[in-house]
Amino acid sequence: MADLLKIQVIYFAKIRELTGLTQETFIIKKGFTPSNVLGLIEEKHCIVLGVNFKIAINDEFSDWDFELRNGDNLVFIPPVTGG
Amino acid sequence: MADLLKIQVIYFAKIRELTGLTQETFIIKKGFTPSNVLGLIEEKHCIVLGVNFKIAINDEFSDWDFELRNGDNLVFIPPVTGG
Amino acid sequence: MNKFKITSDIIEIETNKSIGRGKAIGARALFEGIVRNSNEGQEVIKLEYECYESLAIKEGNLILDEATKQYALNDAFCVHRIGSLEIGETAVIVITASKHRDEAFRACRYIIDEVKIRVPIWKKEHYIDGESGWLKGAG
Amino acid sequence: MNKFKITSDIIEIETNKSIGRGKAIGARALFEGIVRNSNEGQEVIKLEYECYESLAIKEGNLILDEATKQYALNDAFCVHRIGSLEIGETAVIVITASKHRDEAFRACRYIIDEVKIRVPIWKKEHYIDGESGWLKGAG
Repeated sequence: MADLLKIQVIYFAKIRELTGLTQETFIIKKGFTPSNVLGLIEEKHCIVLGVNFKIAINDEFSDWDFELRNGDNLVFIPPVTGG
Repeated sequence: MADLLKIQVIYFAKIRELTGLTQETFIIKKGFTPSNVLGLIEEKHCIVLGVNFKIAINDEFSDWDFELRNGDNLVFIPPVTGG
Repeated sequence: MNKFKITSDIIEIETNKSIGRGKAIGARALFEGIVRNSNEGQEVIKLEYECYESLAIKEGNLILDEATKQYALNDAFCVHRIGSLEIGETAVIVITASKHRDEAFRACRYIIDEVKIRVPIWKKEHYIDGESGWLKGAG
Repeated sequence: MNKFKITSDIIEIETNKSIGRGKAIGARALFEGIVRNSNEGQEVIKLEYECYESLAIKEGNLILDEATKQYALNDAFCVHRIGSLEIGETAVIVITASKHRDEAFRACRYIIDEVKIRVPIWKKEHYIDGESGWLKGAG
């Protein structure tokens, strides 16, 4: 269990509709990045999401290669279209 | 009387305060321009107005050398400061 | 279509909320010019605006027409207050409406800039020391 | 100072009329983004906005702070509506207040431009043919 982490992924907009979920818990290996998690999501839901996202971790903008920690909240942010 | 014209001059803002009038009638010679009329005003009221005005005749912008006609309404427009 | 107005009443945004409504409109820009408490280092206590109304309305509408054509506006409106105004009161409002925001913003700016140099309205400031003066303007 | 707001209520200009009041303020610019009846040739019947609220508020306030510093504003405010909106309803309002008009205009434009590319809000359009879609955005 020492090198397994539990993270929460929150879904918005198109990803929410594609997964049919507003959020989902993943158990990941230590060293996993948002990039790895996106791969898990695509695999699990049999969807192709591409890479046109920004990353937020715990409500802060972050990077694709950020090393996730136990308890992190991860959001893949599609290009925004407000206003 | 054939070569005398009656015109109305309407005063606004600083000129109104300097002349103490809102309007004034002038009998002028045929051929007179707004430029000539300004001279008459300065002489009559013992004031110096300068030339920093636009000219309106009958509510249309006009020129300093426009030849005035009988019954014309003439306005000297100081630089505007609205807004 | 007389969209440029002169008024001696207090200008409220609410009374102009019907301007620029229409199903094709995606952007509305509004500018308010307000009487502030100082100008060029002097403390202002109130303002008076005087207007050559017939020419002001003609020139104001010409400016609105220019902006409407130039920026393909759905609507354009301007009202300027005259008479005695207190600090904080609105002297002028410009409203523009268009499909996209770029046009609404640029047209709104164009209208207020042109109104301030072309429409015959004059401002007299009353200062705290009891003095007063007609502003000189850009001309 | 939390000046960026997200709401599911109808946005009325009146409810925001206290924004940008102060004796030193000479100019106030207001922008309204409105749901219009067409986009890229398709007839839109309504819109839905979805929002990642905690980050949206954080990023929105950051934008307002940037504008306030950059343009020496006296006040800056933005409210964005979410949920289901009808044609003609206001999706977003930006208000800026400053001493002179140049700053108010430029800051207002800066804020709406940045909000539209940085604040995590997404728009889904519903078309007259029964179809619907999330817009792709500039990214």
